[in-house]
Amino acid sequence: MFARCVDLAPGWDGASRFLPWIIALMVYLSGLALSATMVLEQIIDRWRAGLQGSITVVVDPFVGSADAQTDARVEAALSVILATPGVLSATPMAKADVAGLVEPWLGKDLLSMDLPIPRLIDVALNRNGDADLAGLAERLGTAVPGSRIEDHKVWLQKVLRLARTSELIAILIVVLIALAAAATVVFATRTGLAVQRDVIEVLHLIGARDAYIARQFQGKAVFPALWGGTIGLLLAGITVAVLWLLARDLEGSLLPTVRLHPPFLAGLAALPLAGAAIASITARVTVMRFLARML
Amino acid sequence: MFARCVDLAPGWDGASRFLPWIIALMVYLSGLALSATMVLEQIIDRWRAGLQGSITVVVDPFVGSADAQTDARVEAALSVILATPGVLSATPMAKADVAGLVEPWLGKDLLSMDLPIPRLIDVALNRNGDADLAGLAERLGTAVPGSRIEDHKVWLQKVLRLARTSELIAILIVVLIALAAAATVVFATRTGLAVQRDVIEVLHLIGARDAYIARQFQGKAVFPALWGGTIGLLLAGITVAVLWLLARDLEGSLLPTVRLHPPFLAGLAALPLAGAAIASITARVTVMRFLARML
Amino acid sequence: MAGANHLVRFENVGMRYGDEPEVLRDITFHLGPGSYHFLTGPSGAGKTSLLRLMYLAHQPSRGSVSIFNHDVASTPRDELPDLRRRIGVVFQNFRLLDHLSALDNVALPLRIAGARRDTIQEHVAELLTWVGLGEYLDAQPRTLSDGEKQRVAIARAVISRPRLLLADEPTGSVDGEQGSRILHLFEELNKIGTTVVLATHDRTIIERYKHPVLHIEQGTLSVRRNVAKGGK
Amino acid sequence: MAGANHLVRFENVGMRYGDEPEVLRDITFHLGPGSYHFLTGPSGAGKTSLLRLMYLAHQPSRGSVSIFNHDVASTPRDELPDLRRRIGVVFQNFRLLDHLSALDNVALPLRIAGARRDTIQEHVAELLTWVGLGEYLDAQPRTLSDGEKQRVAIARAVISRPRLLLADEPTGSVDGEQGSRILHLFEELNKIGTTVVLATHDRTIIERYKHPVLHIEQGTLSVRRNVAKGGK
Ligand SMILES: Nc1ncnc2c1ncn2[C@@H]1O[C@H](COP(=O)(O)OP(=O)(O)OP(=O)(O)O)[C@@H](O)[C@H]1O
Ligand SMILES: Nc1ncnc2c1ncn2[C@@H]1O[C@H](COP(=O)(O)OP(=O)(O)OP(=O)(O)O)[C@@H](O)[C@H]1O
Ligand SMILES: [Mg+2]
Ligand SMILES: [Mg+2]
Repeated sequence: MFARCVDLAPGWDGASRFLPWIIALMVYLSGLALSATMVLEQIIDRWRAGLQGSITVVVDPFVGSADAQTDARVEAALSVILATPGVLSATPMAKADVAGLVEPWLGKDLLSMDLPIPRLIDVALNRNGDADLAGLAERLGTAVPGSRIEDHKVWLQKVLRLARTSELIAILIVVLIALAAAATVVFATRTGLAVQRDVIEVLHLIGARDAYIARQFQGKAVFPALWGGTIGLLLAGITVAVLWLLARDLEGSLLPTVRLHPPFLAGLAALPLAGAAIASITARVTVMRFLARML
Repeated sequence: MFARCVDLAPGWDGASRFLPWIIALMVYLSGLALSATMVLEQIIDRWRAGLQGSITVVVDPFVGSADAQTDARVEAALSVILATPGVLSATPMAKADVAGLVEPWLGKDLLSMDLPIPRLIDVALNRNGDADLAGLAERLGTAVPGSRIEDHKVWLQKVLRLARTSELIAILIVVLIALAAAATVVFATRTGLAVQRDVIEVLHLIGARDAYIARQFQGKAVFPALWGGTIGLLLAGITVAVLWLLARDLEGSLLPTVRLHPPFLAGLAALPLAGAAIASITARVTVMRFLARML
Repeated sequence: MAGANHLVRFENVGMRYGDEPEVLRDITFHLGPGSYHFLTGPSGAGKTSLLRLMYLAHQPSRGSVSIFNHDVASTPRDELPDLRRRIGVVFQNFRLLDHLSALDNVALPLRIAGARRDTIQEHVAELLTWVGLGEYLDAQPRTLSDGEKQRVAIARAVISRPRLLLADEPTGSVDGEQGSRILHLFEELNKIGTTVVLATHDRTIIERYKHPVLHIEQGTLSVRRNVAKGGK
Repeated sequence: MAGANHLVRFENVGMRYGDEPEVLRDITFHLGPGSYHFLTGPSGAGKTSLLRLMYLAHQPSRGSVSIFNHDVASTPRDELPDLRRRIGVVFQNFRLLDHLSALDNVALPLRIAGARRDTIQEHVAELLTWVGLGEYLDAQPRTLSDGEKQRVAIARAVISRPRLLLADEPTGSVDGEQGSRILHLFEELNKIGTTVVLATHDRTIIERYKHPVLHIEQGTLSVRRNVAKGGK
């Protein structure tokens, strides 16, 4: 009957049995939020690639207008484009090149007739993909009527911005949840200890040293935090997997194949450890502070 | 010294002082998730409006081909389009109308030369905006080379689908958080009561009726749940407001002016009430169950 | 089964905690109204357990217990609180409610029975003053000495003038003079009709007051007339 | 200040709880090694409070307390545990750890002092058997009767052969025979050098053993030689 090893601190049962569940919940929510951030990050990366490089601005010739007039309008468009932040350079394409592009549609015969064909301007953008295309489109519309940006890139950029905002929000939420989780673990640990003040005091009066008592309670706090955290992480993993399958089913082309980057995995794995560390430190601080009030 | 009203149940101090904070946290997270769902819903609504109505399919004439050949290709495109789910009708535009559209670009002189001008097909979509445009584009590409859908609507639809998936995920998360919140409130309330079993038992032995005892503890559970919930809601409101301002700053045009619909507001306001109700019911059930085990 | 009008009647009662062996076996006795008994027996014999059966905190594992002519097993659950309100209990470990002041602790039985606030106030303060705690009306139990706690517990047990008073070692923590006052109070209550059962280890008490003794040993009960054997 | 080699020395000690008026005032006394004193006084006089000062649970509000020739106020905090390990305390309300078995409760002081497991095992079981709890080694405190709890508390206080034994009403919940055994144990410990202070209300104990009495009343302490006044 004496074989088992005796810990002096009570287990986390009764009032404090729910510490691991609280930690599980917090790790779960943090895991979800962290995953969301990671997915957003990768989507944004992929979309951004689509915006890198260049866009094309089209300047339509007016019917019956002279080449010179159109040239002037291309110049006007160029100055507007070059004044736009995020634009690296803008090169009007040679008429011959444009003709080559239009040929499949209009046919050689027509082209040779010296038709007024549209002028194209190749605009190189910086790598961030953050050039203000919407503003550019607007300014072009007023300054050079009959010019326009090739359409879908403007859209893509708007979407990208929204995704970026979402990512920012997701990161903020991760931070908020992390703070809330830390606060909850602190609360739950202290709550668990509140019931055990008498145990602490008796151990103290019997002659146990402060560090010894604190160690007992720390040990008892780490384990439930660890398994609570692990359960939370597993549940988060399952949830993310399910959501991901669902999302993939609904829409294949826009979502990139998400890769599990090692730093992200490390971050996730750290969640239960962080929970355990917070619980342990809280237990130590709480016990030590309580003891410090005694002789 | 006897003036104050005496409640028989202990206040939620000490071990259970943290019930309101847990509830605050849960209401906070639920509030965030609910708000996210609402914003997504409204964004989707707005984008969907852009997809309603019609799209235009362009069938380019091949150079030098006869009108009859082009007509055949238009017919082929029509059959592909009409076989697509979500398409209500497809009407080829009369050549004269197309000419009218192209006129500003090519000029009357050219048009009168009987050039092979592109044919346009007006496709009416159902109101949901869920027609499979990406699939259509693909099938058109193989069945009728040289035909295409006007570009940005396809994009818009992809984005819309992603937003829908996000909304689904957000709703799932709301449900998960709500469940977790309910579980936590139940846990926290039971934890609070665990410490007070002796009080319950003494009241019982002194001759208090079960319902009377339960009422005392219910009353004590409702109040902290209510104020915890209100604090959580306020914090959620502040967070959402800040995030919203941030998002608006970054990107004006894609986000609709979000309206606070009354049902949404009612849902938010119900969160603290739900927390209080759960706490109250849990307190009652816990006390009653504990009492039922006694003679 | 036999004659009516017993305040307490045990017939072949057995009692156990959980799955453990029986703590009490074949207990048969009855207490008439207005009687006064001591309850003795070595530590761990089952005195507290017997009292638990009497104040309806525990169900017998066999046999029948009747209190105030109500068979406990067959009384509907919602009638038990009424029986309990007619029983005053001094618990061995006091069982005061830590979050209530001494005054509110003592007022508890009156409040639960729905007494008027002003009568409560007056009676409670008076009784606490009588047991020597006039200065501690507003004290929290945790700031009281053990003897003071015990006196609060006694006041709570007698405040509602119970018909049956069960006291488990009620003078274990108080000094001799206070103990005498308390025992005197019990005598007075007994004279006006309260049935008293008082569990104690204190031989001087048993010898001073010549009440019959219920003695528990090895789980069985014997009733002894308490003839003076050299008491003071 | 005066002569060395006092186990306990109080000089003009005052004590209060929080901001309340002083419970003890101007307490001056000293206990030599191997002495045995009773501590008496009416309920609420401050017996437990005085013992709290001795077992280093509370700081005096004024005056100086020395234990084992260490002035408590000037002893570094990390040397106090060593002093405490040489003091055995029977708390008035037992203060057993509810999550540990009777055996583990008693083993606590040995374990904290780092004793070897097999010695612990043997000693503890032997002592518990001696106080009549051989069958309850693995029982949780909440399943014990009050008298049984008190005996566990006593076993815990004496297991490590303390130089100073402070017992607060150690026989309040046990029956006469057990009480005698316990008092006999204390006498034996005292004979081999343990200094004993025993707070009690029980006049028969004080009259049976002729040890000097520390009497507290109205917050002040007087030492009385306990001359036989008619004890058995
Ligand atoms: N924690 C506390 N806070 C405030 N006052 C206290 C506290 N503990 C005790 N007291 C007060 O101090 C006084 C002395 O208490 P103490 O427990 O020392 O008495 P005692 O002599 O041991 O009495 P008893 O014989 O009833 O055990 C009492 O009046 C009590 O109300
Ligand atoms: N809750 C419980 N669970 C299991 N066993 C219990 C419980 N309470 C008491 N016992 C056991 O029942 C027996 C009788 O206990 P009880 O408290 O009735 O004794 P008692 O006569 O009141 O003793 P004392 O004089 O020490 O108060 C004891 O051996 C005790 O260990
Ligand atoms: Mg008992
Ligand atoms: Mg005391």
